[in-house]
Amino acid sequence: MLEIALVEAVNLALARAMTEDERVVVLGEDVGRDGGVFRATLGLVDRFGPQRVRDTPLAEAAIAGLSVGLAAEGFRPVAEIQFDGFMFPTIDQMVNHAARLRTRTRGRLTCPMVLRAPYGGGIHAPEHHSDSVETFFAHIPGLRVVIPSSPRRAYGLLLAAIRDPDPVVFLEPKRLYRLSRETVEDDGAALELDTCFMLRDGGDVTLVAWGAMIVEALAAADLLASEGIEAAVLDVATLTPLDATPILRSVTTTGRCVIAHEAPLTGGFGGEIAARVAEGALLSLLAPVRRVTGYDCVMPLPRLEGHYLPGAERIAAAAREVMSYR
Amino acid sequence: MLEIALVEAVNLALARAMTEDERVVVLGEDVGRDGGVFRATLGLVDRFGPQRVRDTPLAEAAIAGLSVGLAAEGFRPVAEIQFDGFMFPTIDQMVNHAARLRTRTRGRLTCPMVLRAPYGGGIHAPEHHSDSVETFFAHIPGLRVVIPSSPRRAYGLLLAAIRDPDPVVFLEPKRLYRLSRETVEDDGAALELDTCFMLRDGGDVTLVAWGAMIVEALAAADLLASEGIEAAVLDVATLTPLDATPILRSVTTTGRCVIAHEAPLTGGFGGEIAARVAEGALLSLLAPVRRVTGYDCVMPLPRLEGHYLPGAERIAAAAREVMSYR
Amino acid sequence: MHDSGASAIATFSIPFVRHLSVEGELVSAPPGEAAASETLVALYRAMVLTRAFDEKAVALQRTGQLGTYASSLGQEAVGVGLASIMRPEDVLLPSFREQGAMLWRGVSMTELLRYWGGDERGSDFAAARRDFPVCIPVASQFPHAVGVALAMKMRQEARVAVAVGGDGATSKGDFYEALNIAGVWKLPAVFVVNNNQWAISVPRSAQTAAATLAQKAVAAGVPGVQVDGNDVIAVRVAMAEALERARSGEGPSLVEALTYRLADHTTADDARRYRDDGEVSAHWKSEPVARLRSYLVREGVWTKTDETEHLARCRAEIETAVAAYLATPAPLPTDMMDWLFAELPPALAAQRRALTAAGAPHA
Amino acid sequence: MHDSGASAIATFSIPFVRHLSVEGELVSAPPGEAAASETLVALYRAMVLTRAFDEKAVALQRTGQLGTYASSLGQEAVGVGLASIMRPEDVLLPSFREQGAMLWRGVSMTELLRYWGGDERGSDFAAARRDFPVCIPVASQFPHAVGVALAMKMRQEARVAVAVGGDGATSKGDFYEALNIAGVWKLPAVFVVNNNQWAISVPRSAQTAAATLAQKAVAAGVPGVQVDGNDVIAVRVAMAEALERARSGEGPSLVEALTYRLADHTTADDARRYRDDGEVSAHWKSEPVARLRSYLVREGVWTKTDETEHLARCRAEIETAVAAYLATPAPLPTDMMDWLFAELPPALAAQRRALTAAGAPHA
Ligand SMILES: Cc1ncc(C[n+]2csc(CCOP(=O)(O)OP(=O)(O)O)c2C)c(N)n1
Ligand SMILES: Cc1ncc(C[n+]2csc(CCOP(=O)(O)OP(=O)(O)O)c2C)c(N)n1
Ligand SMILES: [Mg+2]
Ligand SMILES: [Mg+2]
Repeated sequence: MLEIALVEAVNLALARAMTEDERVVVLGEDVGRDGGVFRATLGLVDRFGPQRVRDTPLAEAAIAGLSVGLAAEGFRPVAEIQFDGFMFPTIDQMVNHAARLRTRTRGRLTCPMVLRAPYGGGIHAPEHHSDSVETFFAHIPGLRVVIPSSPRRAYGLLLAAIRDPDPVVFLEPKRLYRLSRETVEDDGAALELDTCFMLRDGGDVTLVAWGAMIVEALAAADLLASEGIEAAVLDVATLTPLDATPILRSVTTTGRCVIAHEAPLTGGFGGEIAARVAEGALLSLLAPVRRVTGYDCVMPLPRLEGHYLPGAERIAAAAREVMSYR
Repeated sequence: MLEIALVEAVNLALARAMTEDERVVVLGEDVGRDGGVFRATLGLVDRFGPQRVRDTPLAEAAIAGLSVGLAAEGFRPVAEIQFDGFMFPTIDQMVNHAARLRTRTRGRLTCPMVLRAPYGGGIHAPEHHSDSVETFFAHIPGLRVVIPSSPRRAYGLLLAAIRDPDPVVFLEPKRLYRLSRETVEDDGAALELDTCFMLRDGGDVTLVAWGAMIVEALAAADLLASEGIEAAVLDVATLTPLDATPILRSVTTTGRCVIAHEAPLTGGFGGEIAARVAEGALLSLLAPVRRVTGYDCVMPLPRLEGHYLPGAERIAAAAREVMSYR
Repeated sequence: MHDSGASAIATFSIPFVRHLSVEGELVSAPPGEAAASETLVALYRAMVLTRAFDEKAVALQRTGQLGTYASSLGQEAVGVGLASIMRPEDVLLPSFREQGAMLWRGVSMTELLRYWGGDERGSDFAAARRDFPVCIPVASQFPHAVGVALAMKMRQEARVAVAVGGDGATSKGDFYEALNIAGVWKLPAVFVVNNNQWAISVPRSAQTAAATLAQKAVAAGVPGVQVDGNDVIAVRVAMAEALERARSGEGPSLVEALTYRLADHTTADDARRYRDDGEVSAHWKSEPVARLRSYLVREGVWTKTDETEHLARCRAEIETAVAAYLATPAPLPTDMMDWLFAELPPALAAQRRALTAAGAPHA
Repeated sequence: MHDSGASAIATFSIPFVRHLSVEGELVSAPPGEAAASETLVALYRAMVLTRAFDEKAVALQRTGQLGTYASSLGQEAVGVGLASIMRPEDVLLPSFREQGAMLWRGVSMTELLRYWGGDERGSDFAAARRDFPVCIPVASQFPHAVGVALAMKMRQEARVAVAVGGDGATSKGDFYEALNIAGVWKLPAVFVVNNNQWAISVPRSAQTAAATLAQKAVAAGVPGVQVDGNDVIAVRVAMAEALERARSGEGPSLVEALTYRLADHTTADDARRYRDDGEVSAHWKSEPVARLRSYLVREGVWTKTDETEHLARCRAEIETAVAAYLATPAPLPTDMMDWLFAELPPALAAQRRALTAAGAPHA
C-alpha cells in the first residue's frame, strides 16, 4: 500500500503491466532514460530494458502508426505523446487505422494499443501544452477514450486499458499529476472500463465531469453542501463507449444536471452528455442542462489561463442557477 | 442564370472569387489539368494559369500548413483535400496554427484560408472516401465550419468563406454534387455566414440537419406533411460559430426537435445542437430531443453503407415518435 | 585569396539495376537462381494472371458489378517480383495497387473482388493471415511496417515487413517518418516504391525535385536502389538483396521500381484528361509481360501453346472466382457493430438492436 | 559469371563549411566581406547579448517571474549568424530557441519576455511585423515557410523565407513534406537545422541513421550543406549562399549547423538525468562566443575594455527590458475572445459577456 500521486500511479500500472505481460512495450519521446517529461515512465528502462522501453525519434504520426503495426503483430504498445497539443498528428492513424483494423479485417488483425498523453491546463505550461483534446478522440468509433481523475483510478483504469484487446486513448489530467496523493494498492486489479464512477451521491443536482474537472466538481459539491444543496458527482471516466445509464439514473432523481469540462464549449463532449440527458431523461428534467466549460476560444497562455479554466465556483454557480428552477 | 449542380456551383464560385480577387489561389492534389477528381476546379487552370491553380505533391499536412503561410503573407488560399478521409493529417495545422494565428499574434498575422473537401457517404466510394468529418473541425475555436446543401448555398457560402478574413473549413456533401440542379445567378453575391437557413417552416416539429441530410430532412418533411405533421427544416450551414437562435426559436414554437447527421452519434455535432436545445429551450420541450445519425461504428464499405446512412424514413419515424408525446 | 571553406563530408550513390533489356534480352546475368527458367516461368504465369484479373475487375466495374478499382496494368513485375521472393512468414503491407503481390501471397481473387465490391470480408484473408489489408490512405502503411518489423526484431525472428507504395506516397510525411525510424532502429523492413510515374494526374516530375525516388533513402541513412520495375528479374534481385539485408539484421532499405501506369488511375479516372496517348503508347514498348515473354520464348521455355493454355487457365480461375464473389451472401447490417470491438460494449447494444430492426437500407 | 546488374544512376555529396577553428583561428578566408571586422564585431556583440539575455530569462524563471524558457546557450552563432545575413524584408520562421535570430531581426527583449511570461502580446512584434512567432509544435513552421516563400515567388519579390528547427525536427513528416514541396516548386526558402545534438533527452544518434542532417536535402532534390554552427563566419557564408540561391530563383536549400546545447533543454528539464557532465564540458571548448572573441582579440579589434563596456551595456538593456516586461499591464480576460476572429461573431457575444462578469480567475 502506497501513498502516491496520480503520475506515480501511472508509473506503477505501467510497471505492473510490463511485469505481468511480456508483450507490453512502452514507447515515446523521452520515455527512456529521462523517464518522460512528467516522469510517468521513470525507472522503466532500468527494469525492463531499452528493447521494451523505447525512446522514439520525434514523429508523433509514426509513433501512432508504428504502434498499430506492433499491436497487429501481437504486442501491446503503450505509446506516450508528450503533450496534448502534439496529439493531433496521431489522429489520422487513430481514425483511419487503429480504430478500424478489427472492423476492416473482420477480426483477422486487431489493435490492442494504448495511446497515453498528459492533457489539459492549469500548470502554466507553454503554448500548445494545455489543450483538452478528448473530444477529437471521443468521436472515433472503435476507440475507447479513458480519463482517470485520481491515483487509484489512474492505476486501475490504465491496467484495464492496457489489457483491453482494442485501442484506448488514455488522457492523464496533468494538473492532477501531483496535486494530491492517495493510497493505491499495487495488486494488479483493473477497474472496469465503459462505466461512470459515482464519486458522491446527492439528490438535488447531478454534476458530471472528468479529468481535472472532477476536483472542481467535488469542491463545488462541498460548497453547495454548505448551502444545503446535495450534489451527486459523476466521473465519466470512459468517455466512449459512453455508458450514460448512471448519469440518466442520477438525473432522473435530481432533475438537474450540470456538466463541466475544460475543453471549449462548442462541439465538446459535454454536448454529448447533455444530449443524452435531453434524450433519455427529458421528462425528469426540472431545469435546463447547464455546461460549465472552457470558452470557445484558443486556450490562452498562462496569464489568462485562470480566466479560461472552469473552477468550483463557476460550477457551483451553475448548480445554484439550475436549483432556482422549481 | 444557370441551372447547375452543386459541384458546378462550387466551380462557379471559385472562378468568380479568382476573377475578383488576385489573391485567391486554388491548390490541392489534381486540381489543375484534371480539374479535381469531382471536377470542382474544372477549367480553372486554363483561365487562371498554373501559378494560381496549383497541383500539389501528395501531402495533406503540408497543403494545410503551406496555406497558413500563404494566407499570412496576404494571399487567400483555397486548398482542396481530395476526400474526407484524408483530412485528418490537416488537423494539426488547422488547430495549432490556422485557427490560432490571429489570436497568437494579437492580429499581427492572420489566416484567411479555405480548406475545401468533398465529404460524406452515399456514392458507394472506396474505403476512407465516405466519412463525415465535420465534428473534428467544429471543435476548433477560431475556425469556421461551413457546409452547403444546395447549389445556391454552395455558391453563396463559398464566396463568403473565401472573402472571410479568417480560416474556414468548407465541406461539400459529395452525394449532392450532382444530385439535382438549381438556378444559380453568378452575381458574386455571398450568403451570410454564421447563420442557419430555415428551408421550410412548420409548427409541429423542428428538423435540424446539414449537408446531404438536408435532402433527407426535406423528404421526411414531405412524408410527414402527408400525414398532417408540419415540420420545420433548418439547415445549420455554419456549424461553428453556431448561431443556435433560429433553432431555439423554432423549437420554442414546436416543442419538438429531431437532429439528423451522417457522422456517428457519439460526439457528433448533433450532440451540440441537442445540448443547446436542452439549455436554451428546455421549458418549451414537449418531447425528448432525438438524434438520427450514423451508428457508432466505422463507416462501412458500400455493401452496408445504405444501412448506415440515415434516410428520410428514419428521420420521419423519429419525428412521429416525438409527436407521440403530448 | 579566399576559399569556400568547404570539403565533402559525406557522399552517396544510387545504383540502378536492370538485367532484362526492353527487348527481353539478358543484358547481365543475375546472381544465383534469380533467372532459373522454372522460376521465371512461374513469375510469368503470375504476371499474366494478374493482368487478366485486372482486366476482369475493370470489366466488372464497368458493368456495375464492382466498385471503383485500381488496375495494375503495366506494373505486374513489381508486385509479382517482390512477393515471389518474400517468405510466407514475412508480412506484406500493400497499397491499393498490389494485387500482383497479394495474389502471389495467397490472397484469393474472390477476396480481392469482395473488398473492391465493398465488403470488409474481402480483407479477412484465408491465407496470408498476417498480411495487412489494402491501404487506401496513401503512405499510411509505412508506419505500420515499422511496427511490424519492430515486433519481428524484438522476437528475434528472421522475418521481414515489406511495405509498398506509389511515387506519390513518397511525398507524404508518413513515408519519411517511417523510413527514418526503421533506419535508426535497423529494423527488418523493405520499403518498395512502385514508381509508375503518375499520382492520378500529377506526374512524377511534379512530385519532387529528387532525381530518383531511391535517393529518399539517403535522408534516413539507409540504402536505396532504383531498379527497372518492368524487369521482373531486376525487381527480384534488388528485393533479394534488401530482404537478405533485413533478415540478417542490417536494417531496412528502399527499392524504387521504375515502371508505368498504363491504365487510368482507377476506373473512376479518365487519364486522357491529363496525359498524352503518345506517352502511354511509348510505354507499352517496355511493359513487363511482353518483355519477359520474349525472353522466355527466346530461351525456349515458353511456347505459343503454353501461352494459350495458360490464358485459358487464368480465365477459368477468374470465372470461378467471380462466380464465388457474385454468390457471396449479403453481409448483415449488424456486422457493422459486431467487429468494432472484441466484445460489443453494452452501451452500444441499443444501436445494434436498431440495426436489426431497421429493415431495408436507405440508399 | 554474373554481375549485380547495377550501375550508379545518381551521386551526391554533402559539403562541410568551417572558417574559424575551435581555437578561433581563420583556417580559410571566407569570400567577400564575410569576415570584415565591423561585421564580426557586430555579430559578437549580438551573440553576447543573446547569451546574457538567456541567462537573465533563466534567472527570471527560477524566481517565478517567467514561464518555462528554452535557453540557446552555446548556439548563439546559429541564430545570430543566420539572421545577420537576412534582409529585413525576408521572413524568419523560428522554432522556440532562436532568440538570437529574433533579437537581431528587431523583436524586442520585452516582447520575448512577454511571450515566455505567458502573454500573447509578446508575439505582436513592433518590428519584424511579417516574421512568424515562436513555434512550439516541432517542425510545424516548415510548411508555413513553403507558403510564405510561395507568396514571395508569386509576387516575384526578391525575398526569402527562412525557417529554423532543431535536429529533432528533422524526424517529423512536416519537415520533409515542406522541403520536398519547396524543392519541386523551386521556392525562395532556406531551411536551417540547429543541430544541437539533443532533442530533450534523445541524442542525435537516436534520431536518425543519417550520417548528417544536411543529407536529408537529397530526399527533396535540393542542396544540403553542413556547417560548423559554432563558427559564425561559416554560418554566414553558408546562409549567404543559400539566400542568394533562393533570391535568384534557384530554389531552396538546407543548412545544417552543427552545434551543441550547453544548457538544459528548458528550465523544466534536468539534463544531468540523461547526459554526462563530461560531454557538456568537452563542448564548452568549442562554444561560439569565446571562439569568436579569441579571433577578434587576436585581430586587435576587440579589447578587454570593449568586453567590459559591452557587457555593462547588455546588462543595462536587459534590465530596462525586464522592467518594461514586469510593468506590462495584465491582459484583459476578454482578449481571449477579441482576437479570435476579425469580428466577434454574435454567437460568441454571450461568452464574451461571461468573461467580463467572471471576476477573479480560478487558478
Ligand atoms: C492521404 C491520401 N491522399 C489522397 C488520396 C487520394 N489518392 C488516391 S491514390 C492517389 C495517388 C497516389 O499516387 P501514387 O502514390 O503514385 O500511387 P498510384 O496510384 O500511382 O499507384 C491519390 C491522391 C489518398 N488515397 N490518400
Ligand atoms: C510535435 C512536437 N512534439 C513534441 C514536442 C515536445 N518537445 C519540445 S522540444 C522537443 C525536442 C526538440 O528537439 P530539437 O528539434 O532538436 O530542438 P531543440 O529543443 O534541441 O532546440 C520536444 C520533444 C513538441 N514541442 N512538438
Ligand atoms: Mg504512382
Ligand atoms: Mg536539438
